[in-house]
Amino acid sequence: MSEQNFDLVVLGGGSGGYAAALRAVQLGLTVGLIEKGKLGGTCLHLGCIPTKALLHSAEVADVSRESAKYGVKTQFDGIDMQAVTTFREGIVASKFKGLQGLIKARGITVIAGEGRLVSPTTVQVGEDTIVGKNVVLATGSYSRSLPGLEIGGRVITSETALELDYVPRKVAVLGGGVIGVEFASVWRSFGADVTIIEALPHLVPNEEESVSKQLERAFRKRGIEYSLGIRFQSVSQDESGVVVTLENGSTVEADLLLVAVGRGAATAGLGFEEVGITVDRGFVITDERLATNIPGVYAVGDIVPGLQLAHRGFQHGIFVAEEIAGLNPIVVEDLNIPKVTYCDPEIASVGYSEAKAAEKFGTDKISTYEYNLGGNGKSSILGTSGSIKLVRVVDGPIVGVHMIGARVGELIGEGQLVVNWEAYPEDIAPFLHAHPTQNEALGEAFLALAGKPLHAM
Amino acid sequence: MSEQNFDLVVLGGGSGGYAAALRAVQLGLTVGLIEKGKLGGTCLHLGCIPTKALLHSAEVADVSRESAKYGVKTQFDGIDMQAVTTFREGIVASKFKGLQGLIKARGITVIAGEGRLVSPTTVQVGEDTIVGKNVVLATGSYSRSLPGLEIGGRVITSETALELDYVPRKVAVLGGGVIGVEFASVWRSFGADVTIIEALPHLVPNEEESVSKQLERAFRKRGIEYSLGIRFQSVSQDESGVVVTLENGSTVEADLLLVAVGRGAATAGLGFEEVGITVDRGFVITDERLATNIPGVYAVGDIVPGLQLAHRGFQHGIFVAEEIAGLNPIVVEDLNIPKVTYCDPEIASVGYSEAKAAEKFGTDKISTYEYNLGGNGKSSILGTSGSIKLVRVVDGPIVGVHMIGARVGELIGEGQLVVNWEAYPEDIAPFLHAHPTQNEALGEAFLALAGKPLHAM
Amino acid sequence: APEAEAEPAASRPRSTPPVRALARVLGVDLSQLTGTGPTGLITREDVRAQLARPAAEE
Ligand SMILES: Cc1cc2nc3c(=O)[nH]c(=O)nc-3n(C[C@H](O)[C@H](O)[C@H](O)COP(=O)(O)OP(=O)(O)OC[C@H]3O[C@@H](n4cnc5c(N)ncnc54)[C@H](O)[C@@H]3O)c2cc1C
Ligand SMILES: Cc1cc2nc3c(=O)[nH]c(=O)nc-3n(C[C@H](O)[C@H](O)[C@H](O)COP(=O)(O)OP(=O)(O)OC[C@H]3O[C@@H](n4cnc5c(N)ncnc54)[C@H](O)[C@@H]3O)c2cc1C
Repeated sequence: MSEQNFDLVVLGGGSGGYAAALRAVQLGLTVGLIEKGKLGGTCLHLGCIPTKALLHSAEVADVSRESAKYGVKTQFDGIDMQAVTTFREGIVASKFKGLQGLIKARGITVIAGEGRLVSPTTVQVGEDTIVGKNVVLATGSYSRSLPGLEIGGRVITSETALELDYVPRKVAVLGGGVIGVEFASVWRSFGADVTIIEALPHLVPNEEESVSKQLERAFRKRGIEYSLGIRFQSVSQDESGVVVTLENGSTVEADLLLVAVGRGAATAGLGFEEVGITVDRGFVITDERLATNIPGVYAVGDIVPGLQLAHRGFQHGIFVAEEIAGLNPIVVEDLNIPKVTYCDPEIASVGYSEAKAAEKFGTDKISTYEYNLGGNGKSSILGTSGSIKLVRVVDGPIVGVHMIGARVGELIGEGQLVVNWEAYPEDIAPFLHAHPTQNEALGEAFLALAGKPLHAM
Repeated sequence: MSEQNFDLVVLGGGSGGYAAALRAVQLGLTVGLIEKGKLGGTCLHLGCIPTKALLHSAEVADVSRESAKYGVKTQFDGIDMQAVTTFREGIVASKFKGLQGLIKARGITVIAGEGRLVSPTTVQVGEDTIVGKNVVLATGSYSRSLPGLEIGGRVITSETALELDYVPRKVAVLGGGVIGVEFASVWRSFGADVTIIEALPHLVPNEEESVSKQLERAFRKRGIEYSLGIRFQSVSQDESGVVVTLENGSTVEADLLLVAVGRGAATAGLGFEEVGITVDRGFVITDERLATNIPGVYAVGDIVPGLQLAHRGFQHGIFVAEEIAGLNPIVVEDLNIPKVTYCDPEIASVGYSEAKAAEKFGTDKISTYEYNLGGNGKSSILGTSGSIKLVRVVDGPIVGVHMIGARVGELIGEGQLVVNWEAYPEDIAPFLHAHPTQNEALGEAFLALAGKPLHAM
Repeated sequence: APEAEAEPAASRPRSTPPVRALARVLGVDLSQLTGTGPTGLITREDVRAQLARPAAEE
């Protein structure tokens, strides 16, 4: 039984928590970082990193399969899941090692164990009391299910999906959001039959509608099936597989059902409510500066309602550390945070969709332009189709960038600066983008929106 | 024999010329575009596009070869050059068709034939006289050789290299600039032995020195040999191959010698000097607004001394059309134009190198930061190494971005805006880049340069 | 522990990069302007307004 005192105590060592800790020590604060599992949290161990390793194996499989088209003679002999796993685990292990080293080198005190908030300044970890002048809650999220839908056996979440040691013959995926379409894409590339079940009318329903439609077309071409606009009713399983029944009575049979219907906040039983913190359906409610209703207690990352993304967690963490240090950092709204979905084709966006911009600024106060990647040399070379859609305020800034196509995730940094800096297409037009890149397609779209398309009408 | 009159006459239908024509008609001018070969010029038919198609076939070969590492079982059975050629030609043909359609749809009059400037306003094409209120010279460039080094047989330029219908066993490449390293990279991926001969102390000598060094290391690992700092002396050839002798007496034997020592301006015998235009070693001399010494005559693209890049040609073309239309466009210096070298690993840069920045601003007035891609999750997943180096003025803007690593060419658009807008790292720091992308590495570098590294010390 | 640093933002012209770039092109000196944007940021409109101001005021 001991008591340790810090300027800042961070509960949870995932993207949000460790970013807060790293920035806080940089600013001269002493930090205690409490983690019950592994530093790096969901993103490093069960999320971003391992899924992107799988997606790269999937890309390699597709490239190998289609190599003849490029004049490369290869014979594709299937997937070696054991090697896929070795690759995935190797990537995670090396990043984990790097992160542990960094956290140590920066002088953060890591406290291993499950913490419970017992007062606005105190976290109890087993016998130990950890006291901070400020406390940051960063306990992250877990895979949710639907009422009455029990996880187990052949009904799995992303955690189990990641670690499968075989390629299923046929998978049903419940949920056509980011996690659902990413796994669907991987499995399809690995040779499985896949059916996605999405209750809303479109795949990736949080994206621009034209992007959703293009993804649906691309998935159909890839042989990924989907059911849209009809809700899940029930699932049964036996030794041979699962049968999913939808509300219209139709059924989907498969080896497995992946449940990817969203993530809840991991806050139950951690004492937040008891200390008086406002919690809504598990999520911690904060103001736009990430302060909870209890002075000195902040929340970051997936437990704060909104986008659940690692770099939002990083941003939150850095923000809160700077806020506590009195640096008065600027607020970045969720809307202006870039989103990437790493399926094939890839999706990336930042800012307003056309519909939301019309709502905000008025239909006649915005204009849009959609550049077809068919006009982009590098995209043709890569054999991808897709588009870049921009939304601007008439005679005003670019407020939305929406892309779909192989590798477009790498272009979103430029979109992010443009939207956050409220640039006008005319500001960008003088700077012709490098030829022949996919990046150039973004340049062409800006040129067109500035009224001077180059390689387009 | 006829006379045709236009607001603008453009001599040469490559990147620079057709961009000028396209922008000029957009601005309401009538345009006659004279082209002796194929619209699209070097870039489309013999440069950017076909080389990048080859480089993609090369990438596919490398991916297939190394697929086991990612858990994909493939057998690599070599290169089918006929299929490579079909792919390359197909890409060029489809882009060519698109460009022809665009030029027609925009209402540009294309005049087929070789033009000769006969007065400041007149170009003679065979029997026809083409008169313009303004004239833009855009006749492009050709592969140069060295004094005494004759092209022919086994001594080839990029034009022949592009169209080879077999993979050579061993190639010598004279010149370690962009074109040399790109072909070296392709051939190596196709299985050839390659030796690059560069007279300067480094490969890609126009890039940041640390980037050159990393390329040299990466090429060595790939088994690409090179000789640096020793000049070419002579070459002999017979039925079995070539023998290249360097000034220090050492020799390189190969099947072929690719001469890639730069490109001269294609202006000889076109009447420019006779009309009084200042020409220096073939290049047309202009002021920074691309005006020649003869009023009403402009030059764009590769014939204007400086970077020889397609998007510089586009930019020149657009600039001149706007200048003629009285729009007073802004000048973009060559230094602020992005450069991409598409070998593996890829190289991309914009702005000042560290050395040039030190010269311009003073050694103690700049600071630099180099982010190792080893710290970047997506780069690790792709299996690439490399770095991103930034140069800033102390308490001032970012003036240089220098990258090496797989796919970094796609990141240069962000670098380009940052450098051209003179952004400070502090302007960018609040906007955390999407995780896990390579783009994020650029974000990390900006964060570090702003004094707040996240995943780095 | 490392020293708590103040953001070097103080030395940075108080506007976004594209607006600063626009000001450079138009020849508007940002140091002469008071920003009307969030937290005093100089906006594009501030730059244009300065440009529209009659020369007599300068
Ligand atoms: C399959 C999948 C793929 C994803 N892909 C991406 C992607 O590509 N890009 C992206 O940006 N985001 C992605 N995400 C989302 C991303 O993982 C999360 O947004 C991010 O991890 C949130 O960070 P966090 O710090 O809020 O929470 P977490 O990363 O969940 O971290 C919370 C940490 O707190 C610890 N903890 C919880 N309770 C306690 C306690 N009581 N005491 C001590 N420690 C505790 C946990 O062990 C955990 O380590 C993905 C998520 C999943 C599931
Ligand atoms: C192998 C190689 C790879 C390259 N890769 C890239 C790359 O990846 N990215 C990049 O940015 N740049 C690249 N370049 C450079 C790029 O091709 C040139 O910068 C670009 O083509 C220059 O455009 P231009 O309009 O000045 O000249 P050109 O494209 O050479 O066009 C000139 C045109 O004028 C015509 N012409 C010439 N004389 C006459 C006449 N008297 N009458 C009528 N017509 C005439 C020619 O037929 C030609 O069509 C590459 C070049 C090569 C050789």
